[in-house]
Amino acid sequence: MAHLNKGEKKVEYNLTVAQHPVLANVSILEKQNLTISVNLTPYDITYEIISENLIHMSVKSKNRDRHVNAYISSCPDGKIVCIHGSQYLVCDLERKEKKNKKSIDAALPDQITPPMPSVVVRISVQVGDFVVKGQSIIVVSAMKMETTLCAPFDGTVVKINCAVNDKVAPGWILAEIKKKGDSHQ
Amino acid sequence: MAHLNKGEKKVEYNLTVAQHPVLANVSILEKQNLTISVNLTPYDITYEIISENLIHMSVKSKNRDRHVNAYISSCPDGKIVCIHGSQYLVCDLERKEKKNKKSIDAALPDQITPPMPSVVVRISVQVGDFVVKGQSIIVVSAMKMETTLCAPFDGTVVKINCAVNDKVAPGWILAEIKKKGDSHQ
Amino acid sequence: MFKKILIANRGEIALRIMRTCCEMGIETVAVYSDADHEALHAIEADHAVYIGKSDPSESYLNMNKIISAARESGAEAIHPGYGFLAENTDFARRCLQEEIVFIGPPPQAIHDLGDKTVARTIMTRSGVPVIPGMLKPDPDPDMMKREAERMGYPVVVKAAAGGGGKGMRIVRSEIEMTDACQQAASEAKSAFGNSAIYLEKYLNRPRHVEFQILSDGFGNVVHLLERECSIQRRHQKIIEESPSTALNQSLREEMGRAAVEAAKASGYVNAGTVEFLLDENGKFYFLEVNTRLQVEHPVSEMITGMDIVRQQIRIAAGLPLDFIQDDVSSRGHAIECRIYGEDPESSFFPSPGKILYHKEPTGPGIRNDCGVYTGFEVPVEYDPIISKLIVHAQDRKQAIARMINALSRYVVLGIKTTIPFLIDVLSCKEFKSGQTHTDFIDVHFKGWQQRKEDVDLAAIAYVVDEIFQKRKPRDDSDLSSGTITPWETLGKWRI
Amino acid sequence: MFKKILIANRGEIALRIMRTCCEMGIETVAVYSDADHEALHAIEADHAVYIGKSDPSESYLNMNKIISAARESGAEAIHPGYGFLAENTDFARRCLQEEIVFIGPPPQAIHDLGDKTVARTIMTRSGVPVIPGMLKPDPDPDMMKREAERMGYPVVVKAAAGGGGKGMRIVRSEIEMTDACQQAASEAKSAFGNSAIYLEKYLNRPRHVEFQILSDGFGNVVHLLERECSIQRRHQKIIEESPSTALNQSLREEMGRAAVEAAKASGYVNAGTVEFLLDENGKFYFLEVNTRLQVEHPVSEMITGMDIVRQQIRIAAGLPLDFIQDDVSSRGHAIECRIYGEDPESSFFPSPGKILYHKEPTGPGIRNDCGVYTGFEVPVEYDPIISKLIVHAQDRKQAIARMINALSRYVVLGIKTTIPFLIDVLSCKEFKSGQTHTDFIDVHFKGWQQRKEDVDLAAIAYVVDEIFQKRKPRDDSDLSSGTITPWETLGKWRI
Repeated sequence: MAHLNKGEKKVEYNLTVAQHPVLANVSILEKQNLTISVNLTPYDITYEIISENLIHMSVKSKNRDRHVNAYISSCPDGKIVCIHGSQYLVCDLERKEKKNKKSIDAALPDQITPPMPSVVVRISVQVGDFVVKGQSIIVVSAMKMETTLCAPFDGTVVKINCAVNDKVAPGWILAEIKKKGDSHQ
Repeated sequence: MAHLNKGEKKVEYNLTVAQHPVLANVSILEKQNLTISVNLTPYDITYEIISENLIHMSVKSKNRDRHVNAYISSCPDGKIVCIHGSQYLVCDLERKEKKNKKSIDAALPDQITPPMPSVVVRISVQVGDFVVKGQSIIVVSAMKMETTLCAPFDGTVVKINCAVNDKVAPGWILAEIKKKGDSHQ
Repeated sequence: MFKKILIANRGEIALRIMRTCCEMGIETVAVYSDADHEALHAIEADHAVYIGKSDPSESYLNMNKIISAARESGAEAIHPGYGFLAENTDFARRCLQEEIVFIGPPPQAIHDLGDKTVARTIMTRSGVPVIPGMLKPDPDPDMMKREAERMGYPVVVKAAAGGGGKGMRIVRSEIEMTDACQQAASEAKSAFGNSAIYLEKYLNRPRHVEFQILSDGFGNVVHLLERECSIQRRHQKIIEESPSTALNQSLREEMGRAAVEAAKASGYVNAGTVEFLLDENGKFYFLEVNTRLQVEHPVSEMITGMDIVRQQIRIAAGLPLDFIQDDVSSRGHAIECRIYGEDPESSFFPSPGKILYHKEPTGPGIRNDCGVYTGFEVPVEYDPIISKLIVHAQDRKQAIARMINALSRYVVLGIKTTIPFLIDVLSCKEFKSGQTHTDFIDVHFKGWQQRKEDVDLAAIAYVVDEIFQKRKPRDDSDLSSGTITPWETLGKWRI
Repeated sequence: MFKKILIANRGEIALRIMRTCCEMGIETVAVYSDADHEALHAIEADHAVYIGKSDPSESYLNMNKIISAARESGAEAIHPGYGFLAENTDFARRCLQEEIVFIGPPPQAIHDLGDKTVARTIMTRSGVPVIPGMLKPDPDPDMMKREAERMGYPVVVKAAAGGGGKGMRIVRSEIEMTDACQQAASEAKSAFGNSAIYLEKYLNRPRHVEFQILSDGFGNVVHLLERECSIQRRHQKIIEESPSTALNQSLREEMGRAAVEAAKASGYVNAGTVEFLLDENGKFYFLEVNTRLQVEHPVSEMITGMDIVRQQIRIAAGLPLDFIQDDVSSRGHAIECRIYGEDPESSFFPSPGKILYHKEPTGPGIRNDCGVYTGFEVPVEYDPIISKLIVHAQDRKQAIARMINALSRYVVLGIKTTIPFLIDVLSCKEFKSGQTHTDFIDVHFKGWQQRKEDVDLAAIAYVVDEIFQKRKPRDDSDLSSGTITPWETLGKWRI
């Protein structure tokens, strides 16, 4: 989120780019000219907004002077930026924090959830089984491909929330495993 | 402009399509299904809005059942519709009327105006000259091509509003001609 | 010639077939499922028939629905494309009964060649060299273990009805055998409706070289030269090219003759592909015949100047080939890259979802056979192919440069694709020197991660966009409903 | 080889040249005027230098600015494209002085061949047949009338420095002569900076057949076969194809030899085009040499498999040709259609303005060399070419079908284009039978109007869009400011 100090025309962004933390300090100089320091590396930028999805930029740093075509689209987590064929997810951390407070906690490491809408093909374990890290727990099928969901660590299967042929979606917890360490606590 | 009689879900449009007058009577039947009678020819239509600029339609008439991809964009005078490589300007007459009242009267047949921004290259006549229909009045140059603006009818040149090397634009009246008939009234 | 053809497929291949039909003055009938109401193949065809729910078994794999659609629309012939019903003997037979022309080989050829073990027997009989292995399928893991012991590990478990790498597992030691058999059989069952599996000796670092053949049913069989398809991920081709860097003229002719022999021995008619493995000593082995149009057929079209789909339709209409082997020659070098909606950083896991922005490369020597557009929702139910990007240039070096540039200018936002991965493969020195083997990706690109050199530029672009772009207000609800973006799933995914 | 090339041009040809540079690993420098801040060539180049106001004389025709841009950016060579400075002797000479390589022929060849009357003298001396006419230019209309009397009407007034149909008028009787001379001289002056004009006999219904040549400066001159370019509007080509339907193999060889002879006689180096008129009896006459890359060069690239821009750069870098005449062969049939931003219903009057929507056709055998995009404002100051659409197929019939389909799928909204006109030309029986002469459009398509068969469908589409499309509110101010849509101008236009 931007901290705009009026008069100075400076903005600060706290981003992640492809999961790398990036601190961007922006000074808007004049029409279509600005400087941005990215993790302390300064860049001098002029740009043209070519379309809703394309920004053409001239980016000068100490060593290089580059012309860059950046293709951009908004997505729920931030923006996708594509440069030279590579895609980067760019998130504004402050915006993300706000959003996360509203949504349910997502990343629970002791649960098994499918990566995409799929159908359960096989369940290789039963409640109470002790499993080792990497062991096959559930096999799902999507887009004509079978995927094995494996145990993320050693532990005990405490719950199975699906049956063979169930249609399941990301975020659904198909199986829960109590971590080995946890069970001794 | 639409005359919407609520309850019946009927709409009437008074259009021109590539300058042909078209009366379209629309009945909206249910989701994505409607009938439109175009100058009394009835059509049964289902459609998918594919994007902001593309509508895919299935159009049934007495004799034919066609799949049509219509590409559409708004323009100041109405909408441009492209079907099978041909473009049609479609205008809503009532909307146009409203607009015209606001704008200055445009189509004056006794005036000479360039078709696009151009530069005056030659003026072939003087005020007071009698000219015959088709005679060269003014030559303008644009996009590397010279165009001769000719007299639309026999008459007398009453005014010349430009000089050689002037940059001129559509709507500018470069020369005015008093029609032969008019001058005798 | 036919007046109307039904295309029993979807996506890029349905569109590619339509292009040729359209040029031949043949009307096209598309079929589409719930997921494909707004799919390009459904909106670009002359007619389109809705055939059911998104699940393939309820639509694209449902013979009754396809046949009814053909009846209803008055189509005289059906082109099955690849996948779905393309190599289904029952479907070809059903078409025959219904007196609808199936644009493909006769049912018997599909049946014989579809069973890899039968195919191996036919080839052995005709003197075409085959890979050592079992001549009959067997469901018993213990039997498999004994066979593997006899051949020596590593071995490959294969679906007898297989193709496209589905139902296939490499087994390097006895303890992997039971799991591998189970998985292969299960995958084979769901992909081909047939769980039969068998074993073959696993060749070390082979190349995959295949020959496109055309047979007209009047005894004329020609081949359209080779395609080198060694670059594979998950046993599925991802880069194909022609000519192969591994073949000299005499080996090319020898393999071409074997391919024609294989087609003749199996009573083949229409277009097909005879696949070989080529070992490090230049010895080649029959692998299988694909009894359909291949994804990679454009590579052969570019170098020979022929339209293979047109040939398929002509042959199906009962016309003899109007050229002979000597008329076939190669010009320049062609490469195809498959643009998949997959995440190459995560074992090429499918990445369906809405395409927020799509820009195809164009220009000299570039062909893109594409099935999507900006705003299209790539369905989760089907193969994740977005397009086939093909280049043609004067030689291999120029073709590689052309492909790298075309890939760099291909923009797909909203889902992950193979594009950045393909750029890195084409740019590496091993690919440039032509050292392509079927283990290429495992050896050179295991655990590949996208280069992060443009992180700063991406941050800058974000900032400029954030401050200066006047975009219409973001409609988050639209984006998140039903759409999984790769980043939503990544955090939770383990395989 | 060069490390960096400046491209002294804009639009589709600048982009086409960039593609090859990029594939050769050569950095590109674009130049752009005020009107082209957001032009594709400026944003796709590795570097871009602003060179001045929109008026060509202040930017793309301004030698000092181009030379400074090259200096400033460190470019070692300049590719002039076509038009602008491409055939300007002074510019080629200036490059020589500045020790920047001019990618084109030597100044003397440009000078000699640029003066049509000098060129005619050179050809006559070398035994290349020329059209009867004057060997020296003359500004006096009365002198012209006497010459015309001697040759017999009709005659053609031509700019000595001409090309591309500019400064050219057909004169059918004496009373038209004075006006024609005045107009031709004036157009020639503004287009080429040289008002000299001369007369040639006007041939009845000739075909325009030209040969692409390459000469390396080491005495190796080859031709890349012919292009038939008879379909012209306003004496400018609009459809080109190869092979020509008018040539048999012996005539092709004879004309090819004459083209090579013409290149040798004029001391030509680099790529060029020798144009001939071919009369109804199969007799051919030298017309002129275009000392540059032609708009229609892709037609030859498609049938020969060569990259002509690459050859140009190689030759300019001092490399000899790496092939001989016997290595050149033709495969299939190629057609190019020029997509102009012009109104074909109104004498092809330019139709600049904002492109509201732009969708290029893609697929097998389709190449589009394009310089615009959705949202781009086609400037009023320059040639109205939007793109060159080229198809390549196995034979002429297939190529025509492919082109018609590609044109039908090419959508440009916001400006008028030649697309619907081109579809009708390619669909007519005279074109299909190959009866193409330079008067083709005047004879068969005079006063052409777009077919109105889909009026009902257009009305229906309007209504559906009006009722159901959720488009962002129309921003009329944006659309009308500075943009002339064809419909704003049509009502007021008379010519």
